[in-house]
Amino acid sequence: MANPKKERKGIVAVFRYLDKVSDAVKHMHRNKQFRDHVIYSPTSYHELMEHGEKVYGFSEVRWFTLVGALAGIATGFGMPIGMDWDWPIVVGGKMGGFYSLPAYFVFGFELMVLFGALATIIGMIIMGRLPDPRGKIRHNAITNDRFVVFVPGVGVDSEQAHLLRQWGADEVHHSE
Amino acid sequence: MDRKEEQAPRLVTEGPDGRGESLTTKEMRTVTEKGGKDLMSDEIVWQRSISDVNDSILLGIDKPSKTYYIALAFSVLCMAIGIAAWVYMINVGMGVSGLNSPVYWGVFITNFVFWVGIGHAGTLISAILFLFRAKWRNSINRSAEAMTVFAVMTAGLFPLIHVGRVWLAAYWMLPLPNTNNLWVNFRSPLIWDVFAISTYLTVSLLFWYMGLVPDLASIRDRVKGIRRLIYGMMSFGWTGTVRQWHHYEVGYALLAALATPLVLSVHSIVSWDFAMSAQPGWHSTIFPPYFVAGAILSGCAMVYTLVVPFRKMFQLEQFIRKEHLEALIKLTLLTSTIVSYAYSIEFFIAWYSGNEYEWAIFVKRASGPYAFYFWTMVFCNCVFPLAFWSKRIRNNIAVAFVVTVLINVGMWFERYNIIISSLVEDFVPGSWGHYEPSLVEITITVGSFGWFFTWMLIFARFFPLVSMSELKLIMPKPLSGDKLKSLKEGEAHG
Amino acid sequence: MTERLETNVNQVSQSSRSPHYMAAEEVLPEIAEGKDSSSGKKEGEILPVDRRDFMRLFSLSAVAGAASCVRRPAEKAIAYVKQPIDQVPGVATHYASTCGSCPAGCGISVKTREGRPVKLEGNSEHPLNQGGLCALGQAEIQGLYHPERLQSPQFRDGDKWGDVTWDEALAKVIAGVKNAKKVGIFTGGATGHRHEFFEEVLKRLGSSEKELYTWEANSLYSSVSEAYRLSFGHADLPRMELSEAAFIVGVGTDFQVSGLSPVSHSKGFSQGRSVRRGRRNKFVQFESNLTLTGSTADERHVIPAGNESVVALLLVKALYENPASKGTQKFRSDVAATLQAQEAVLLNAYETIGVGRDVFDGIAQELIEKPSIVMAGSGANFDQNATLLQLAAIMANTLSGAFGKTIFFDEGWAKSPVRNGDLVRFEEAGKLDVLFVIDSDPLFSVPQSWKLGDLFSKIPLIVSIQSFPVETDRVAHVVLPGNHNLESWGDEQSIAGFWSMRQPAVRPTKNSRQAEDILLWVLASVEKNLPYQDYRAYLKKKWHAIYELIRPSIAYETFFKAVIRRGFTGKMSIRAANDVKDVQQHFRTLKAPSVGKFVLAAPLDHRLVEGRGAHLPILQEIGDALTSIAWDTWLAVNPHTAKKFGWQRNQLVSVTGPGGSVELAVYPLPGLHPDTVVIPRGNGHEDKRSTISYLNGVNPLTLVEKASDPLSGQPVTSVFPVEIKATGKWFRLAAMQKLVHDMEGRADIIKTMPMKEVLKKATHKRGLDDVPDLFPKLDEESKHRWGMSIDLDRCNGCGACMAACGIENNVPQAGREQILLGREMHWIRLDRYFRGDLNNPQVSVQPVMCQHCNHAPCEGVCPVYATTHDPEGLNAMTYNRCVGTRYCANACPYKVRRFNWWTHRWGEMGERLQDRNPRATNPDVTVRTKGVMEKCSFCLQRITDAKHNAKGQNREVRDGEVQTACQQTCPMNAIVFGNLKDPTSRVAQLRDDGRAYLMLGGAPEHDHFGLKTLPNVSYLAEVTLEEGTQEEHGHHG
Amino acid sequence: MFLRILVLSCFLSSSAYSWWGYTPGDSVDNSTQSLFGTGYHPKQPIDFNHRMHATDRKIPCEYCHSAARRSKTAGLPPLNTCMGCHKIVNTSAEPIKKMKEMFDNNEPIKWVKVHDLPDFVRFSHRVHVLAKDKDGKAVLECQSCHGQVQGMFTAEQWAPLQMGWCVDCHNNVKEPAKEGKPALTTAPVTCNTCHF
Repeated sequence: MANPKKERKGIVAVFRYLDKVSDAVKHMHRNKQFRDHVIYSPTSYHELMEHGEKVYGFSEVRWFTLVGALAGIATGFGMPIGMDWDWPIVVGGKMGGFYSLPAYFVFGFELMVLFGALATIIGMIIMGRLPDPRGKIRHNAITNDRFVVFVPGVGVDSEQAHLLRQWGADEVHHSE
Repeated sequence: MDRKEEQAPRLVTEGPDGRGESLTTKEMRTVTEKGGKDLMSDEIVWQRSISDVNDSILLGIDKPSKTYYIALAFSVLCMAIGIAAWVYMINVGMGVSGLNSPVYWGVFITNFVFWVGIGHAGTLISAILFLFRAKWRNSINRSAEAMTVFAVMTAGLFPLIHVGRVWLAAYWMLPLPNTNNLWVNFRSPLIWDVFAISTYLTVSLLFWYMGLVPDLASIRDRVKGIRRLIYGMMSFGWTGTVRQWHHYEVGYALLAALATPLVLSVHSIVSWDFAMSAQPGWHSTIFPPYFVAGAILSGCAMVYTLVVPFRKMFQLEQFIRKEHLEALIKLTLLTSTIVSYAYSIEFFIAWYSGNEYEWAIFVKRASGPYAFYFWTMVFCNCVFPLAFWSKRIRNNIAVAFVVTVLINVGMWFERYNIIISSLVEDFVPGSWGHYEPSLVEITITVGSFGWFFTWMLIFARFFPLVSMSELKLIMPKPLSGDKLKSLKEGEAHG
Repeated sequence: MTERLETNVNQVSQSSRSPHYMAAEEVLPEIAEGKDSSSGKKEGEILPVDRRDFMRLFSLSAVAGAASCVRRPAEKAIAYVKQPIDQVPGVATHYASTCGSCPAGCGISVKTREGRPVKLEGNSEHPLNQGGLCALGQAEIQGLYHPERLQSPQFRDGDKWGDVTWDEALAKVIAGVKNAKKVGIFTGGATGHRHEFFEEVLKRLGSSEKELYTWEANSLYSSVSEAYRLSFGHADLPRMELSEAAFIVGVGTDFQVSGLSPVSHSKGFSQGRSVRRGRRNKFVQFESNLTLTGSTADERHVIPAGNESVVALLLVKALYENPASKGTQKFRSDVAATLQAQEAVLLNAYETIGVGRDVFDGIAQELIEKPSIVMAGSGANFDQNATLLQLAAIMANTLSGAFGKTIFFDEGWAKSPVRNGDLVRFEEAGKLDVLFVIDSDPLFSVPQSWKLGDLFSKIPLIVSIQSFPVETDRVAHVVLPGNHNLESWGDEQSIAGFWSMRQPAVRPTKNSRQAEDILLWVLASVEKNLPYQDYRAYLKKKWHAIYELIRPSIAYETFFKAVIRRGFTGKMSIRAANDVKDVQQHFRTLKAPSVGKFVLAAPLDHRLVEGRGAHLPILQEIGDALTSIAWDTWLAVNPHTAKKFGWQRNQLVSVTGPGGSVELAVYPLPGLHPDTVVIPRGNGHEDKRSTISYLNGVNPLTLVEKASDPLSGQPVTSVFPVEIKATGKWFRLAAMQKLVHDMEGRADIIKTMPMKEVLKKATHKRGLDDVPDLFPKLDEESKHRWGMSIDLDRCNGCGACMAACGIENNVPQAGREQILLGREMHWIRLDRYFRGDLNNPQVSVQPVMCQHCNHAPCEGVCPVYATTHDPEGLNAMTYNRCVGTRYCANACPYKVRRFNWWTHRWGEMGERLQDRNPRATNPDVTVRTKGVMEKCSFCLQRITDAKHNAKGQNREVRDGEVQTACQQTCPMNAIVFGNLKDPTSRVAQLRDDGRAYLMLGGAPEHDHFGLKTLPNVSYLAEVTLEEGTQEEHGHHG
Repeated sequence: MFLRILVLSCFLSSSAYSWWGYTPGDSVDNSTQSLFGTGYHPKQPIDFNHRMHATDRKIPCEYCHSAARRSKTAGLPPLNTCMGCHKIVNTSAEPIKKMKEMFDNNEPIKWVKVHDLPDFVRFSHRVHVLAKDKDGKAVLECQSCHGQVQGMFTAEQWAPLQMGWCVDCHNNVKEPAKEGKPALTTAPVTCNTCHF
């Protein structure tokens, strides 16, 4: 696992082609010389996502969503029922609470979605290690059209760099 | 162009294959098939590669056209007049509207329902079509989502404009602790609305913003100085690691899954505002699906209406392609037929129920003093869209644009028709009345369009109108020459 | 009534112990002493301690932006310096008095809070009106606080008016009087000591008592009393006991709303309509226009205008020819001679009026068989034959034997408020030097063709003393602000021997004085040592005679105070009966009905009368029940006629009569004779000083040429030919109700029931509240469930309930412009529906207020709990919680909720000045600001008050203890309110009545329950008398 | 990070607190009132010493506020009530001289209202004074709502007089549960008890 905080020096390999970088990623995964390397991509290509699945496994964001949604359901039903219990008021010939449960499904549902969505975002931020102001390598083209592999702790003349060039990196240079 | 070159330094100046290389249709199909992806339209011939995406799409951000400023100035003017009218109404009283007894709801609620409905297409396109893997939505989902957010913002204003004492509404309509020990009435459809609309707005906003994060990072990487800092903060320091993408993808899919039922729920709840009161013409179980279908119809039409000029204004023709627009038109046609069915079944239910009050309302809708609105609605929503069965018209952007505008008009009148004609002549003949919107109401309505377009234009000025990271996914993958060759060979052999 | 009239002193002294009616002088000695009101008025003595007149949410709206720092201004609490002994701040004090809006003289109870009148109610113990009060009476409170009452005496100089002091004004008047040889007084009708006092003043001023001229625009007083003078020798009015009559025939009458004594006649009529007690009168009406009275008729015959006397004669003929008819031989031969003389007129009459001979014979038979009465005449037929119509009615009543059964002329007869022929006498009188015009507006209410203005202009000094500026002021030289009725002393003798006392309930609110006191002041300059200082002293002296008459066992002082406290006393006068005289000769003047294309009937408006109520916004606003038009004047025409000539509603036409022409808008009204057109009187004022009535509608009197009824001398104001031309212009009449002619097949809004079924079905098989319901009943724990029952068989649409409700609940008047937009604010509205033939429809008027549904559709939809249900069945509206989503109003199927589109500020109403003086508001009801929903609360303040009273006395609330404002005032007793949980209460019994139904409640007998809103307001179906069933069920009393 | 969370939570809780305390139109302008309405102690035209009258001289509350038992309002004593004693008692004191002068001029005292409910609240002293429990004992003392006025100098607002405060009490006035029946609230808490 990469920990950019610890190690921000290393080499950067820039790839232009998706097939090359996905091959390289596969190679790196098998090669024990590559540890803590980080792969950057302009978008979520399937090929790289397969790799991500392998490395990061099951995304915990789902748990955040579940917990948020359940909390939303609890709040959605609990709030109106609690307030009915606090001060029961008759409207339209009906007391609140039990008789009005169908109406409270609206709140259960809405707050499930709301809390679930908020929790998902929080989950994504936490699990994606965002915000990540110090860990980023300054390669503006990542967000444009280039794939980048960052290997910490090695130089441009290292074997890793050599391998990366061999796997199709257009360019390999120091990260700073 | 020089400036852009400066701002977008390229790490790799040139590669073995020059950029902009295009693939033939056949090649494209092969590529997509091999990649396990599918395109809805097989007609698309991409003239651009992913390397062009950022440059082309962010052109508007770098250098908006003159048309843009004229449009913005006009929108702001409309908005200002609308706000002035609202302030006047708050000061003087609701009497300046045309509302009266028995027509207690009028243009404001019409606008509310209209704008909420507009929002629906955005969520449908971005969430439901995402889950259905309809990849064509990637080119228009950003504008549709932005439309959703701003439409819901606009819609959210109208209940406030509508209430008699807006200065208290915000205070008492929220379930907050207070010295009165009294809460809100959770059994009121209006409180459901408060929850539905605020949830919808929040979730749409989150969904929209989540999609924006990688694109904001793209802009950050193109600009300098304070803008870079701002965009950097707004993008949460997105770097594009596979780890981020991994969780992002899961989160995005979950959000889409959460937003999907909202498409159905929000307008159902809005329809309950009507269906839950015992008013003839309102009190009908068909209302939720009917409203949802209507919302999607108006939303799709509005997306089309918006995307066509924006596409032109920001020169996005290469990315928001005819094929995408045609897909949108097909969706419009589908929902139009659903709406037509709803109209007719509504009449059938009214007749079949044997309820004299209900049936009287429907007869009056079609033949009474408000028949004009009814027939406008029928022609705009049911008859004109029938033209879309013709592929030529579907692909004729000008004609299709006119029809979508008409659908918007028709959908506005649908709500007007539902609200007004049911209220004007309901149960007790002694209480019947009439309604005409006042100048203030019309001004505020115009102002709401100004408000909406102001937001839309401001958004287009600072944010990409097309989801760049998602667009890249549906464009030809950046494959090396070797790979392409092998793919071509593979096809030849296969 | 006889028992009720015997108000002996025991009762008076008993009631003196009851705290209800208080003598004003005990509380406010200043009134008793007749002190000058313009000085020494100290705030602390009359200002309330806890005045809560405004919701101070004003401040909220003003600083809406900075909502977080909204604070109320600190309030001051002002204590009395010397608290009157029985005045408790926060508790209302009631004063018994007498209404002065018309000469009928109904007893009123003035509710005052902290010294200011806030509401008038009919005095429930008063035998005349028995608690009822008409809209005009209810509106008196607005007249009291009217901002346009004169603030000081004025001199006129050409068209300019200049304020002067009282001293200057009186000096001028005294100077004029001193030099005058002939002083006259021109005044309105009155039955008490007023005219006697004026005569005495005139005599003492050196003039003659003949120079008193009385004038009442309601000519019925003159024509009836003249007819009775001709027949019996006394110029009095008969006392009609309608409660005793099982069969009533009306010939162009409008006795329920604009007759001799509308409220007492309505009360009597409604008592005779008690279906529950098995007695329901039958009412047959002949009329050319559609009156509210006619709308309650069981059988209505439409006749051409001006034929009322012919109809009456035909009735006389039918009666005469019936062998069972009564009358002395001489009388019968006189009748025969009269009929003989009029044979030419009667020959083709059946065809002319369109009613067959058999109808008359049938009516005659019933008139003879049953206790019956023939009532005749109203404003719609004040023509040359007006007195002849009454003469014929007397004949009919004699032939049917009504005298002594339903009509009383020798035992407690009614007093005429006017002297007949005074107008003609005034015209013929020689030159007057000084004329006092007191509480009368002859320049407006006498047709302009009489050119009274010219007559007046010859008089060197005209002093006008009016409680409100009138048109006549424009010829006056000195205008003096007179006291309002509620600030005055006075009395009325509506029934001979029966006296009703008027006392001031408040000191003059403006710089005004009582007319009688002004005259005394003037007199003091001529004559030293006047026997009385003021009018009160005069009355006290005069009342000695009444004291002598009654001979109570108490001292006079005690008696006088007791009368003031109770409001009335007396002993019915009895005199020897006279035989009916031969009146045949008078019929020589019978004029054949006018012939013309259209004949105009100009009836008195039931709210504004001839115009005396036109300056009161609440009267303008409640509108006419049949057309629902407020504020405007309309030309009512038969819908078929309108169609024939291509006139549409709101189309402006010019109407040209012999005296002039007016332009006004058409309203097609079913039930009119095709050749009769109707313009109601009351509007058309041109006095700018009254912004409410200024240029509001038109006055039909401008169309009439100068003519008078030769017998009574009253001017002809109705029935004359007119020409109508469309102008091509349009004018939107401010009608509150769409022109809905029928119910469009809706069966559960208005229900009718044939008499046969009513008698068969005493109670429901299934109670109204026995509606299948999944939810448990919620109100089991509470002691009360408030409910109301409204009898549609009784309601005639007079609008008194609307006026009472508006005054009680601080309901604002929205003004004509807002009514055009559909924004009237009435908490109770009158829905009017026609059924059947447009030429002669059945009319239903349905009062609709909040139905207080147990399953209220409005409550559930409010997001902020601003409207909720209370365990006593009330639908509670919390104004301060309301944010104004208006969802409740949409959800309400009855559409009874009203929204405050504006802050209806005091003094603002469209372009007109509105009387909403904060002092005139009911301090127990919150005043609503803009953005707030409001609706009928079942007079919750009264319920709360009664409950608190009961709690203080450790008892339960009694049935009838809580009366809503509408119920209290209803002259027709159509509304009953009470506790539905008490099975013995009247309202609970009426809810079980066979006629009871719930509005929009479906047909429970067919297991169809409509909206299932379960209202606490139930209606009693209208009763229809079907052919063949009348005989069995007509009368059981 | 901790600091940030602290600042944020402080901000949130303070805004929640003021939101809770604020009800539109609930507090009086230019007052010494706290956020929750208590402690309002305006300057009065005459420094009336409640402690001296009620505690030292043992004058019962209802001697002066005599309408409390009969009316919605408790009523302020008219000047002639004051003068009943002060014609003789302590006539030389400054406030009493002032009062005498006002009495002679027929001029009322304009007290500043201390217990000032908004105008849309219809409170009745009568029912509260008359409220009795099962044994016929009065449920409420004047002090229950007005505080220990007999210990005050000029009157000061003791209770918040906000709706929640009213409702709390009304909800707690209960008949004990009987067999098969739940405890009954005897003081009404429906909206139209106070608002109409």
